[in-house]
Amino acid sequence: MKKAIKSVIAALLVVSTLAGCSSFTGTQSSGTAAQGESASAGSGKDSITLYLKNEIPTLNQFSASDNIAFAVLNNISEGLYRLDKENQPQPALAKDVTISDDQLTYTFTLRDGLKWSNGEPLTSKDFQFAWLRQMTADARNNYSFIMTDYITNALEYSEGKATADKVGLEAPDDTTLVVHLKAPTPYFLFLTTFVPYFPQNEAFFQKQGDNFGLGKDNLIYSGPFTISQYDAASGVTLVKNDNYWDADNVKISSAKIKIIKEQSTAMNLYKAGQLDRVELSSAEVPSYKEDPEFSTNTIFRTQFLQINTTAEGTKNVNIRKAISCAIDNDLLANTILNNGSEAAVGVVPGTMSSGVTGKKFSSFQNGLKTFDVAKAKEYWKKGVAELGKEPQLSIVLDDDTETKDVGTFIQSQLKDNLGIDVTLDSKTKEARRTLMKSSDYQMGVNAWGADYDDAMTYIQLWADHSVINGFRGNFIDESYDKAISDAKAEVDTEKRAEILASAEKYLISDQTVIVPLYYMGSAYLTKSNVKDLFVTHAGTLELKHVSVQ
Amino acid sequence: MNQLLEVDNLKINLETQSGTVQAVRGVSLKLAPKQILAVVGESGSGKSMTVKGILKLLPKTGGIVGGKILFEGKDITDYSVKQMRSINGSEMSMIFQDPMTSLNPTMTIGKQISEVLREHTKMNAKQRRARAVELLNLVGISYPEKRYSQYPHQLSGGMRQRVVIAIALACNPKVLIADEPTTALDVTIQAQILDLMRSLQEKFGTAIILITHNLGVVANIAQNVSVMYGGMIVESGTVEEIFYDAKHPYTLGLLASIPNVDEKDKELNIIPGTPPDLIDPPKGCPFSSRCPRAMEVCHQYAPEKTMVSGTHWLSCWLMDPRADKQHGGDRA
Amino acid sequence: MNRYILKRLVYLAVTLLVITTLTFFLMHSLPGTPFDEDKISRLSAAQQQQIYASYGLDKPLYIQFFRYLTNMFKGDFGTSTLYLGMPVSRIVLNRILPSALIGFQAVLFGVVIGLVLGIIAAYRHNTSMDYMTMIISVLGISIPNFVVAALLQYFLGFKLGWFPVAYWESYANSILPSLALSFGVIAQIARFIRTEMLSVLQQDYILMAQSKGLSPAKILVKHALRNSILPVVTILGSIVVNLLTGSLAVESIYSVPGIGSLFVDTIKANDYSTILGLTVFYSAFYVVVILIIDILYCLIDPRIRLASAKE
Amino acid sequence: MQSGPISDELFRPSVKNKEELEHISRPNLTAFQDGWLRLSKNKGSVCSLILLILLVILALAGPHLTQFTYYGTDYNATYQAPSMLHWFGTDKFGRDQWARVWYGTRISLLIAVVAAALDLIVGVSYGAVSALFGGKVDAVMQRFIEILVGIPNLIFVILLMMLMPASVWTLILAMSISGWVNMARLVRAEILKLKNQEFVLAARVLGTSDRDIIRKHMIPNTIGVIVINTMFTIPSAIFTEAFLSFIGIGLQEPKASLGVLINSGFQVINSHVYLLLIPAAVIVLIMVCFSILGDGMRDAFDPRMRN
Repeated sequence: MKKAIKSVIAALLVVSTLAGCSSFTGTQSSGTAAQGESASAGSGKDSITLYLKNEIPTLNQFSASDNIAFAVLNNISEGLYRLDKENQPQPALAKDVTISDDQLTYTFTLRDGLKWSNGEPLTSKDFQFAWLRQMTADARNNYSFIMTDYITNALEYSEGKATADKVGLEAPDDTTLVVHLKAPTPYFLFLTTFVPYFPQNEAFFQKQGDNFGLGKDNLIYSGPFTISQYDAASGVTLVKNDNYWDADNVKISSAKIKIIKEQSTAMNLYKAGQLDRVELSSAEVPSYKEDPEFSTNTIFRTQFLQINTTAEGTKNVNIRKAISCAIDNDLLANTILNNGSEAAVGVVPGTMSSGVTGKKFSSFQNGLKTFDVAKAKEYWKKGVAELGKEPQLSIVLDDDTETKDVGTFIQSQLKDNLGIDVTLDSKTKEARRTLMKSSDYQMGVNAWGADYDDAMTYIQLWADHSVINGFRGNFIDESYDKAISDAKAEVDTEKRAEILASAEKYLISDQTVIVPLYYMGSAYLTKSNVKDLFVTHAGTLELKHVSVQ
Repeated sequence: MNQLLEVDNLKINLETQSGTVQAVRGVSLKLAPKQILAVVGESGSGKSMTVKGILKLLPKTGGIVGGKILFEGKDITDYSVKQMRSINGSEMSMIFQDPMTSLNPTMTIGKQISEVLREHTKMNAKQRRARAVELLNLVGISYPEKRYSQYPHQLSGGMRQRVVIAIALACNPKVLIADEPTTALDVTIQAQILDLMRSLQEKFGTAIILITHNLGVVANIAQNVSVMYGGMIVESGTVEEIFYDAKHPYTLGLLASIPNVDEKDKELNIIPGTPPDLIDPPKGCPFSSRCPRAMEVCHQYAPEKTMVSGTHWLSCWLMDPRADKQHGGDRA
Repeated sequence: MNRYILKRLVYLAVTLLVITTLTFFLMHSLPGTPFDEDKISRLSAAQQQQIYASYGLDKPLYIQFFRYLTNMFKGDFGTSTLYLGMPVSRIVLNRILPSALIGFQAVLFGVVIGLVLGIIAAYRHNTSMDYMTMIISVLGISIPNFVVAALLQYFLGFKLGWFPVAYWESYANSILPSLALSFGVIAQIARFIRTEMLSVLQQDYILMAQSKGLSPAKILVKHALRNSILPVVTILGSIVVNLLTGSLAVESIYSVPGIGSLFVDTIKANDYSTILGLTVFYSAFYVVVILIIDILYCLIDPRIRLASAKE
Repeated sequence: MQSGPISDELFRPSVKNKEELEHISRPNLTAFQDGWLRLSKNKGSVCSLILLILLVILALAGPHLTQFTYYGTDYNATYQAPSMLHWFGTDKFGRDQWARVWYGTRISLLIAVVAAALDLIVGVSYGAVSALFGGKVDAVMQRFIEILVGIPNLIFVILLMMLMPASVWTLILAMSISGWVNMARLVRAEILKLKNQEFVLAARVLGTSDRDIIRKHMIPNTIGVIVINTMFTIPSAIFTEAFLSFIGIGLQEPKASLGVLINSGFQVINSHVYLLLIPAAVIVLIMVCFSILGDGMRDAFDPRMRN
C-alpha cells in the first residue's frame, strides 16, 4: 500500500522533472540569454526585445493571415519590394522593374547572387512556385484573391479550369519574373511587399512536406533575419541572416519577440528594462503623453459599424443616417480609445495613397461621416414616421475588450443623442461572423485591414457580389458596382481617385451602409536608444533598419 | 490499607455555551491494589468526568478546580498532559464505553495494540507483534494472527471490546478504568466481557474502577461500590453493605429498579424525575427534588457525611437524628 | 483490487469514447466555421468550395466523425486550424508541460502548507493561530488569483527582483505562477482539514489514543490525520485537474506558454481538431485522476474497500 | 458546609408530586431552535449576518442613493478618483462607480446564491442517491459525472449563450451544468464512509425507508462538508461568472457584476487602482462574511459539533 503511494509520488516527480526540463524555451541558451537581456536592458548593444500580444499562429507563409504572423515573416523573408519608413515600396529582392505602357505587364529583375539561408541560390522560379501555390486552396491563408484578382488566368487556375502554364506568370531566366495583369493596378508594387507574394524554395518546401514551417529548422529564410528559437506560445528569437543580400545594413545581431498578453506584465517588464517597447492602454496614455519615449502610430485598419440594409428597422435609410449622425467619432477616439487611434470620416483612411503622386486620398474625400445631433434627431423622426413605429435596435460585436468598449460607447451615444435603448450582443468572433454571414443582424461592429495601400482595398468590398453577402449589409447597388468597375478600368489616376471618392461618399453619406468609426492606432513607449523601429501602415513590424545606440 | 489511588474532594468544571457546569462537586474515592471498585450512577452524574479527570483526558473546556489525586502516594493532581503520558497506558489505562467508536477505523488491530507497547516498552517490532498476538489470545480472540492485520470494522462489537481490553492490559497497568465497558453490548456478550475482566483481574491483580449505571452488573464483580448522583458520591461501601444495607433513598431506588427475573408481572420500578441541572446546582441535597422521603431541610442544606461502618458511609439528612423523630422509623 | 482497476480502465475507455462523440457533435453545433468567413466571402464560390473540401467539411457530419475516429485510433488527432498545419498532439504536448509543472508545484505547495495550517488550526481550535488560518483561508478563496498573481509579480518580481517578472526561460520562471496558484489551494485544503479534523478530534478513538499515553503529535498524525483526509482527497481531484490543465489568467500574466489560453482560444476559433484532442487528453487525465482518487480512498479508509469490492 | 443552625422545623417531609418531577428543568427546544440559539450566541456569526444584510441592503438601495445611474455616461468625467460627487470615482465612460459597484454586488449575489442553491440541491441529492444505492446505479452515475466533467465546460456555455438570450439566468444555467459535480462527489464520499456505520445499518434493519435514512441520518452527518463546500461554491460562482465575462461571454454592457468590475479594474491596475480595489474589497467582504457565517452555522447545526 505504501509502496503504491510511493511509486505514484515518484512517477509524479519524474513527470514534473520532464515537464520542467523540456518545456523551458530559454534552456538551451539560458546563460547567454540572460546576458543578452541585460545588454538590451541597460547599455544597449545590438539586440532588442519586443513582444506580440497574441500567439504566433503559424510561420508558414501559405497559412499566415494575420499581423502577428506577418510581424515575424516580414523579417525572416522578403518580397520583390519592401516598404520603407514612409510606407513606400523600395526594391528588395528585385533590383528593378519595367512596367509596360498599358500598365498590364510588369517585368521584375532580381538582384544578382541572391541566396537562401541554406546557401542555395534564390531565383525567379522560387517566386513562380510560391505565387502559383498561393493562388490555390492549398494556401490555407485564404488569401488566393490577392493573386487571382490581378494576375491573368489566375482565377481559372485556382478553380482548376486552367493549367499553370496559362497563368500570366513567367520566369524566362533565373533573375527575371514577368507578370501579366488583368487590369491596370497602380498599387501592384505595394502588393509585392505583402507576405503572400514572398518567394519559396520548392525543393526545400517539398522535402519538409507537412512539417514545413512548424519549427525553426523547417523554415528557409530569405529576409534580414533567421530564427534561432521558436515556440508559438512564448515567442521567437531572430538572429541576423548572413546570407541576406543587404546584411551589411542590418545593424542588430538579434531580436527577441516574446508573447505577452497582459498589459500590466508588459509594463512591468518595460520598466524593469526587459522590453524595449511597450504598448500603452488608453488609461495610461495621459500620464506618459509628455514622455520623450512616447509615440503613436495608426495603421490601415478601419473599424466600422456595418448596417444591414435589409433588416427590420435598419432597412430605412433615414434610420441609418440618424444612427450615423448621432455618433461622435472624435469623442470615441480621443476619450475612450485614446491610444493614437484616429476618428474616422470615411472607410478609407485619409492617409492612404490616392494613386496620384503627391496626393493622399484625403484630398479627394469630402462630405462623409459627420456628427450632428440635431440632424440625427431629424432623420430619426423621419425614419420612424416612414416605418410607422420606433424600431428596436441591437448591435452584434466581438467579445474582446476594445470592441466591447466601442459597443458601450455607441450604445451610450444613441441613448444620449437619440434617446433610444440599443441592445448589445457580444459574441465570439466566429459566432458574430455567422450571424453577419446569414444576415441575422441589424448592426455589427466589423473591421477591415488594408492589404495594400490603395482605396480600392476598401471600396470594392461593397461591390463584390459573387455571393450574397451579409457581411456587407446585403448592399447591392448597380450604380455603385458600375463606379467600381469604371475605376478599375480607368487609367487616369486622378479620375480614378475621384470615382472612388464619390463611391465612398455614396456608400457612407447617401446610403449610410456603414458608419466608419476609427482608424486603429497604438500608443507606445520605446526606449530612447532604439532607433528606426516602426510598424508599416499595413500593421507589419519592420526590424531591418533597427539600431540600438 | 495502603491505597493505590486516592481521590480526595475532586471538583471539575466544564465550560459550555450555556454556562459553567459543575460536573464533579467534591468526589472522594479510594482504590486499594487488586481491588475492584464500582462507581454507579445514571448518565450525567459525573462518573465519567471523574475518571477522565484522573487520567487528564478532560475536554479542553474542562478542568480540575479543586481536590487532590494521589497515585501510589504521588500527588498527580497538577500533572500536565505531558507528565501524565508516562502513566497513561502503562500504569493506568482505560476502557471506553463504545467499542464501535473507540478503535481507530483506519488502523489495523495489531498496530493499535503494538502502538501502546512501542510508547511504553523497549520491545522491538518483532517482540511487539508477538506480545500483541499473545494479548489477543489472552482476551479470547480466535485466530489472533489473522486478526492482527484486520481492521476494526471486520470485527464484531464484542470482539472489538476484547481488543480494547487487550490494548488496556498491554503494559500490565496497575489501575484499569472501565467506563461502562458493557453498556453498548448485547446482554450475552456483556456477561462474557465481565467474566473476562474478572478472570484477567484474578490473573494479573490489576485494580479496576468499573463505571456503570447498572447496579446489577456490580454484584458479581466488585468488592466496593460508590454511588454517584449530581456530581457527588451519595453512598459508598462494600458490595454487601450496598446491596443488603443501603440507606440512601437513591441507592434504594437503584436497587429497586434492577429487573427481577422472579417477579415477571411486576411493573418495572423507575425513579421519577430527571437529574439536577449542574450549571445551577441545588443548594441542598442533589437528589432532594426526586427523593420520595425528602424534607424541607434537604432542599436547603447539603447533608453531611455519615459513617455507618468503617467502610460504609452516606450523605443524607435521613441519617440525622432529627429526621428519625419525624418519620418515626418507618423503614422496613 | 487489480480486477477492480482493470474494470475501471474498461469503463474509462468507454467514457472517453462517449466524451469524444459528444464533444465532436457539440463542437460542430457551435456557430461558425474554423475560417475567417469575412475574408472567405471575398473568394469566388468555387474557391470557397475548395476550401471546405480541403478540410473535409463538405462531407456529412457522420462521415467526418467516423473519419476522425478512425484517425484517432491510429493515433492521429489531426492538425489545428488555428495554429495552421500544426499537429494537434504536438500542440497539446508542448502546451501541457508548462501548465503541468506550475500546476504540480502549486498543488504541492498548497497541500503541504494547507495541511499544516489546517491541522494547527484544528488542534489549536479557537486560538489566534486558528483565526489566522481562517483569515488566510478566507482571503485565499475570495481574492481572485489573477490579483494575487499581479501583486506577486509587482512586488516579488519587479520591485524586489527576487524572481523573474515573466517569460518561460528557466525553472525560476515557474515559481511565482506556482505560488499564485497555490494560494487558493492552501485555502481550500486548510479549511477542509480543519473542519474534518475538528470532528475527528471529538471521536472516542482520539480519547483512547490519549489514554494510551501517546504524544499529541502522534495522535494528530497517526490517528486524526488519516481519518480527516478523505474529503481533502475528494476535493484534491478537481484541484489537480483544474491546475494541471492550466489557469488562463495566471498563465497570461506570467507569459507562461500553457494550456489555459489554448482551451479558450481554440473553442472560440472553432478549431475542431485541437478541441477534440484537448478534450480527449483532458478527460483521460480527469478519469485517471478520479481512478487514482478512488484507489486512494480505499487505501486511506479500509471500510470503503469493501463497498467498492462489492460492486 | 452548613450555615447557621438548622431548625427542627425543616425536617418535615417535602416531597414533590409526580407531575412536578416529570417537569424538565430546561426548556425543550427543537433542533432548529436549538441551532438558532447557538448561532445567535456566536458573535462572529452575528456580525457577519448583520454585515451581509447590510451588503444586501446596499446592493438593493445603493444605486439609488446617488444621483447617477449605473449606466449613465459622462465623457467629461472619465477616470475620476473618488470624490464627494462620485463616492467611488468613475470609470472609462465616466459612469458612477458607486452605482455600478452596488448594482454589480446585486447581480453577483444573485448569481452566487442561485448557483450555489442549484449546486446544493442537485449535488447533494445526486451524491446521496449515488452512494446509497451503490452498485450499478453508483457506477452509472459516476460515469455520467465523468462524461459531464470530461467535456469542456466552455463548449456548453458558448452553446447555451447562443441558444438562449443573453441574460443572468442563462449565465447561471450555463454555470450550473457541471458546477454541482464537486458537491456530488463530496457528499458521495462522506456517505460511503457513513453507510456502513452501525447507526445506519441499525436504521436499515429497523425498516427505515431510504428517504428517511438520507434525511435523518446521512444529511445531518454530512452537513459540515456540505456547508463548507457551499461556502466555496459561492465565491467560485462569482469567479466563474467573472471568468466568463473576462473571455467575453456573459453579461452584456452596461450591466455589471463584481467580476466584470474587477476584470475591467485589473486592466487599469497601473493607473487607476481604485477601480480594482473597491469591487475587490466588496467581494472579499462578502466572502469573509459567508465563511464566518458558514462556520458558525456548521458549529451550530452539526450534531457532532455539540459538546
